[in-house]
Amino acid sequence: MNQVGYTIKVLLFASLREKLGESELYLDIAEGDRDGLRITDVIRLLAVSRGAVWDDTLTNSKVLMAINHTMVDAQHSVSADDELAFYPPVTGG
Amino acid sequence: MNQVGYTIKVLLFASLREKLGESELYLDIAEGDRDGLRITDVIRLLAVSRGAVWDDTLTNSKVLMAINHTMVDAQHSVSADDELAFYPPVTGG
Amino acid sequence: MIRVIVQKDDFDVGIEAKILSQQSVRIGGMCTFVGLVRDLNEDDDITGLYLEHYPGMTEKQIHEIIMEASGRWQVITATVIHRVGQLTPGEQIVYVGVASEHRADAFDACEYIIDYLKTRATFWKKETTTLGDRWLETRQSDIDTAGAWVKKS
Amino acid sequence: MIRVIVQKDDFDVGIEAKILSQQSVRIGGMCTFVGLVRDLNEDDDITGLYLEHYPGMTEKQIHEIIMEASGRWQVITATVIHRVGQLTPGEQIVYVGVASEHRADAFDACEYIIDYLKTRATFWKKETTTLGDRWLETRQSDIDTAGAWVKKS
Repeated sequence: MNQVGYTIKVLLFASLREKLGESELYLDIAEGDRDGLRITDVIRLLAVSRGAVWDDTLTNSKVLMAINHTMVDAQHSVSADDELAFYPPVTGG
Repeated sequence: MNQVGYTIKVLLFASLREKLGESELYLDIAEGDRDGLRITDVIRLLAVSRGAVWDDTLTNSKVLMAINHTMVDAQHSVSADDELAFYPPVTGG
Repeated sequence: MIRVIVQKDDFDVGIEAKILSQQSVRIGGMCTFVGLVRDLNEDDDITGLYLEHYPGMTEKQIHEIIMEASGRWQVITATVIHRVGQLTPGEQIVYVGVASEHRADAFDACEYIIDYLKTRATFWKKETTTLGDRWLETRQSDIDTAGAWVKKS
Repeated sequence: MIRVIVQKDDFDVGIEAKILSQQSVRIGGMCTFVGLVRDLNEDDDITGLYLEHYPGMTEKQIHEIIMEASGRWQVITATVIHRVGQLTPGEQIVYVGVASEHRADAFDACEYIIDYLKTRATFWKKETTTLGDRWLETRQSDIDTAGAWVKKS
């Protein structure tokens, strides 16, 4: 049976948010893309729907990633209802 | 000519003050004692006028000394109008 | 007790010190650090500083940093407050307060927390200067400072 | 600006932080330490602490300690307040605040000042305990801590 609804929440922060013009979006993952889905795949899907600038920006080696508030690398797997965040190096304190 | 008035101000702090029962006193130095006067001599003079407990207490190796707000050792010379303080190791902060 | 707060409003270090110190009669010392907006950063005239964070993740990271510090030193209470939004030069940005039985633990834990907060917690600063806005880059000196704690361990 | 105050009255760390931070727009960080009367010292129940000092000499010594710290680290402003007289558990005893451009200087100078203040400034503490009064002895750990700064130099 099909899993009904397979959505990833994507967040963008700081300079990435400004460059890509979005802060929060929900990406529906088609059934054929769900198996073994990784962050690199999500970036590719974002580029397909929104333009190559997303791929160019998010594959920069300085971009950091978190899934459900835990830092991960681009090879990390992504599941339904995950919150995936992209952000530049931090500068707080 | 005689120097008229040759007085040392002596201060005692904390446990020394309590043990010797005085916090501040003025010691007149006789003319014959003025030359080359050192703190050790002042302690001897205090013991003569006030009792041997002064010598016993102030020659303890833990007792610290200051002349005019600067720490010195017992061999330091003492001049008229000097403020000589005896005190135990410090425990502030 | 651990308190982690991310807020737009300013904080009162007097009130925070009272909250920190009144948790336990065992507390012998409190070390606090307050970071302020300077106006001499990299020689441009800073007119303001905008701070953004990742709600939820930032607080979790600060908790983790405090727990790490508590594992290395004796920490009775700790508070971190970090402001977000628009700030002007001279304003307070961040408060780190640690209370312990002994002062060396309070100093080390407090410095550890601010050092790691600067390199690991998801905050981003944008400077408004007379030359225009710019997102700040992580300072290499901050990365080196935080890394030095690993060598000390 | 250097402020050295010995007083019977309590102090307000909120007011002190404002005085420290408002001296210069170059200030990027403030590190403060507050020492409190504990009630677990050496296992007796402390009912109070009486503090005595040597007026004139004490203030001069604290000035010297701050000047030494200012020679080793970048110190923009520094405040030391030390209370004397009768105190009860939980009360504040001492405040050390240092403001600098960079946080590492503020931390190091603040810790240096409190470490040396404990071993060099003419203050004496008498504890009132349930077993009677006693003048405290200098802690060897405090002497060792202050001595460690010589090795670091």
